[in-house]
Amino acid sequence: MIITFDIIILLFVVMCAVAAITVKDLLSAVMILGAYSFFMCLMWTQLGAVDVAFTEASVGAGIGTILFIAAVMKTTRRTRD
Amino acid sequence: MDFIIAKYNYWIYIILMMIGFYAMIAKNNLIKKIIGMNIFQTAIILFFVSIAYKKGDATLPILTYADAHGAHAIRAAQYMNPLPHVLMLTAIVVSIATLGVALAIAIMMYKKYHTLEEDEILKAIK
Amino acid sequence: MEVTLFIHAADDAFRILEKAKERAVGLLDTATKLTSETRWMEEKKVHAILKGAQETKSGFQNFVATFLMLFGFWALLSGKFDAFHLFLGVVCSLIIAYLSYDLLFANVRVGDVRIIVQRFIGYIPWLIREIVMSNFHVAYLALSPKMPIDPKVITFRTKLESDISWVTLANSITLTPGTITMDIEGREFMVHALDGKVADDLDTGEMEDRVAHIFMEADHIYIQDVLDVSRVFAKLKRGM
Amino acid sequence: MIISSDDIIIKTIARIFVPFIQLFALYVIMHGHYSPGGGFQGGVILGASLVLLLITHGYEEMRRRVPEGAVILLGSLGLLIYSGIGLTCLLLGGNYLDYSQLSVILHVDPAHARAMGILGIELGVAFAVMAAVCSIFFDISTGGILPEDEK
Amino acid sequence: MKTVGLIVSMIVGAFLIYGTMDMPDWGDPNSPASLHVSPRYIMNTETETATPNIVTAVLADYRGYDTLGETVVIFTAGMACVLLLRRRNKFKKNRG
Amino acid sequence: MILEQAPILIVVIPLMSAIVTPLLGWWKRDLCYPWVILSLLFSTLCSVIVLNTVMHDGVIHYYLGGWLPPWGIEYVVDHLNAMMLVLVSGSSLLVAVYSRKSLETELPDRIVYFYTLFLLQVTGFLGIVITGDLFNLFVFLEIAALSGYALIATGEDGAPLASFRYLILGTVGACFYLLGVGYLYMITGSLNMADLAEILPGLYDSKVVLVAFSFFMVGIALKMALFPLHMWLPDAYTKAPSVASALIAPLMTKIAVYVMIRIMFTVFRPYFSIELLPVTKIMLYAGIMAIFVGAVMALAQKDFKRMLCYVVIAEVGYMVGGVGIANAVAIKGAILHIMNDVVMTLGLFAVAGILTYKMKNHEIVAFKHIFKKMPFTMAAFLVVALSVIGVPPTCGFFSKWYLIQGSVMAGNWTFVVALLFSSLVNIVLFFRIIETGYYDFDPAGSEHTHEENIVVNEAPLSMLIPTFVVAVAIILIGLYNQSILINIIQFAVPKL
Repeated sequence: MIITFDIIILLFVVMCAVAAITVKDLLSAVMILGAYSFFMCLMWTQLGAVDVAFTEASVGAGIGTILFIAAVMKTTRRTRD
Repeated sequence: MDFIIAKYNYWIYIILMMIGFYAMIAKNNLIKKIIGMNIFQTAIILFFVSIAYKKGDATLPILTYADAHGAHAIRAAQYMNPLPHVLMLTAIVVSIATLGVALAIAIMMYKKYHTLEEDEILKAIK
Repeated sequence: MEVTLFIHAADDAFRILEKAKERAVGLLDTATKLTSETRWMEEKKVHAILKGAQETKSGFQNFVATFLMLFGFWALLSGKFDAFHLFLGVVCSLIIAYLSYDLLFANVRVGDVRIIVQRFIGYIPWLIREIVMSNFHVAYLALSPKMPIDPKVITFRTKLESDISWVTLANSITLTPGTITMDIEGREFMVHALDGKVADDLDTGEMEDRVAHIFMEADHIYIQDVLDVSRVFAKLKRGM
Repeated sequence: MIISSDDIIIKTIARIFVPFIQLFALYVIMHGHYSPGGGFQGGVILGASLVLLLITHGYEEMRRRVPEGAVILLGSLGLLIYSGIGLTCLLLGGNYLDYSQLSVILHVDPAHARAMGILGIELGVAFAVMAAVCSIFFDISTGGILPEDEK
Repeated sequence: MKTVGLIVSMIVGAFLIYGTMDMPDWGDPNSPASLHVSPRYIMNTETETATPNIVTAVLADYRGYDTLGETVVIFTAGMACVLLLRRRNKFKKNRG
Repeated sequence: MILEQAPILIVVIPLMSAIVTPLLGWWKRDLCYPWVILSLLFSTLCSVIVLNTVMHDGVIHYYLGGWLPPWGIEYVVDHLNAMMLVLVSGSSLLVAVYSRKSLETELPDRIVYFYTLFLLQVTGFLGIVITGDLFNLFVFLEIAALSGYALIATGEDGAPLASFRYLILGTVGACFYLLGVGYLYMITGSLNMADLAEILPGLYDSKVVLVAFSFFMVGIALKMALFPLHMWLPDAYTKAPSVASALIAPLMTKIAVYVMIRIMFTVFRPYFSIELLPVTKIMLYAGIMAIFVGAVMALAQKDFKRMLCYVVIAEVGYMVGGVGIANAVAIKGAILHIMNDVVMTLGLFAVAGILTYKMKNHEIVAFKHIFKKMPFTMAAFLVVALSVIGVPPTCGFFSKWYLIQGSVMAGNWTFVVALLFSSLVNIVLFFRIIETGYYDFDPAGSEHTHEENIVVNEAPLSMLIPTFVVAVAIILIGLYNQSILINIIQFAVPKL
């Protein structure tokens, strides 16, 4: 039961990672990266690293995404790859 | 099969690391490179957290009330390994700091050359 | 037999009520005419009360209220009641209250908070009932083979006064299935509704009245009306 | 470029939630001993609350509350708290960051002196991290130049 | 660049997978990592630092110097952003 | 007390003064410069004290937080460490003295933050050098790297892109290093270098240890710009502001070499890194390639600073190749060359900074009549150049001598050829500058410039003095190299 949960989360993580680097719109890529961080944080809670998960939730999914969005808004959303 | 089941966390971390590494090297867009960097660092953190995990009756590395007040002896197998967690807290901070500096440099370049594509910037410099 | 009697009685009652209503309306009209000056004064007073809630209220009162609220929140979070942690809680709440005393109670009078919370709790069951009802309606719309949806955007002007009541109304509208608040500009609400029925439900203004009731905005006007009427009656009696 | 939002709903909700977010951040800092969390996470949440205020109410409001100079000052102050505690331990005769030496000042046993030392440095970390997060966000979202300075 | 990236990341991945073979099993409570240094943290945290959260105790006390370094890292990042981007007129008085 | 606490004070003084610098600059901007010098002076003093103690009493252990090693973080200062500490703090002190005028022309509005990051950079370097804990090393590596990226990105046109590439590759390097730490931790459960050295010999046949070692090596090779991984270096150091390149170029690569030596010979036993694996062979060939490529590329450059960058790459090849030969004499030469190279590269980039300051340009073509205009600067430059070429009284000769001696003893003639080739190329390189600057060689020159028109236009004293100190240091190290070898380096060479 727990193992299947793990595997599902890990699959989501990999999917998000692939999507984040292939999507051709930077804002979407950045949002997907936020989702990636969030799934990662779920994964770490599952592995018992609550402190790390808490930090990742506030840093990776929070501040990191905000910084990315600020940067994308400040620059441009378009990209060729 | 046993080989895969026993270590699937490590496999996934290797896949993630490869994705991030590929994006860092092969992508042309600066923000994409930074995204790859982030994925790469997160994958390493996943690796460390996987080291810390203990199967069995291990719980979070926070002492329960009974243990903290010496009700019974503490066994090491009872709690997760706290050291990798500590290291990874530091690594997360390092990753966010690197992210900040990288974005700042990217914005600097955008202000000057009005593009985020590496080859176009190279053309503009020459 | 009894039924006809009952219907007749009801008819009579209605007629009497109708007459009474006409009388009352007439009286009120006269009263309004008579006291138009007083009325204007009273309106100004009401406005002053509402504005006072926003501006002239003392910062210190706000500070204390924010502090108490935050300290309650701290106690809820912490769950440790030894002297050291309570002291920490007091210090932290003081700092935050000092930093943001003008944020939490920007538009609400501090003394009203208790009543507002009470009424808000009373509002929730009604909201839930409303949500469930419109859930069924939307489910019907979605499941019926013809899909009889008729999306439209309706705009209406609200009578609510403060931003917090606007937000409550907007969020209540959004929470109810079938309707979504798209924008608030000035006092114009732009709402997207799924079909005519939900739009009509919205137009009755019941939700708005209830929200106004929570934040005690209607109250002032209501009280003023009663006062007016009683004064008018007094004058009329003296005149008769 | 993130400008202040015109949406009344977001503004109001942010206004109401910011004090609670800040209190929660302080709670996380103070209770790092007993529950997950600590200076770093609390500092990030504190910084995030200020960032929330910034993106809903605009730079002017933000600068009125926390001027940019004060942000840098806070960052330095936080790190000074941290390294200052370390230096105090050193002056009291121990090694750098040996909090058990603080028991001389605090009049508690060494173990609790260490707990107090941990609390102190977490406060320092929180200040520094809050300041850094705010400062980085200021700079990245404006690109270093405020609209009114451009004129 | 794309093929180079693909090849390099494949090589690194293959090398890491090669390293995975000798790793202790995932979640093994008797792996070397959980037997050498960390048990002392788990057993002695309460008596030595009076802090039930072991991660906090290790972070701020046993390896407190790392945390100082970590804080300096983020301070460095803040200063770097200020150095690279900020061109604001500091002496203009804030309104309000 | 100062004596006992000196190891930590070396790092903490620049750290704390870096924290105070923005506050100080907020109050009065002119105070920053003396403040930086003062703190670096203290730091240098402490490191000299530490070196002295190490030379008399042997290795120093300092337990941070009072925790014993495998549990807490430990500072270990042995002879190699202590030498590096004095080098790093001393040369950064010189750069700090040198920095004032150059900064005022290049970055007039950002002096305060520049000095903050300058001090943080020095803190990072010192922290890397002094620590005895693998993860602590990573943290300080990141401090040094982040401040380095920022300092480089403030340079001229194109600097941000160079810095961004450096950031990407540097992060890859640091992450590989972190992965190596993770693998070692997983198999041993420890992070302390001495503790690891105790545990690891039993595990040398494990694949995990092999992977960890290779990731360490690749990560550090990225940081030190070893030949196939050197792409980021020339752009970054050419386009950085002259103060930043004078600080980073001499120190970053050498510190990476130091970390490499530390990992190869302290964390792992020489038995593992030399006999069990073909690492030293790979290193030797990478070093030889680096020397050839660096020399040839340096010949092709028209820009003075860029040429120096390729010289730096070639010099990295010297040290890595010296370690790769893996006998005592060659490693002695490599360690001596770390010392010499810090001083020489500092001298070269200091001269480059002065020329940039005066000429507003660092193309070689612009350096006409430079010997007449700046006689003292060019005198110092001559000394440094002679040392880079390897002329006897200067220090560059001796390290090359030991390297050649070592490779002859090992029977490796390719490395000898590479060293000699590089010396030859260096002669050509520096002669080209002397030719441009001294002889009035003007092929189109119908208009002969009158020598009276050329006025002596010497660099300001605050820049000249550090350059002269470097020149004197080069000669002194050359003259006293025997005593340095006997008193310090001899103990630093691992027992093979």
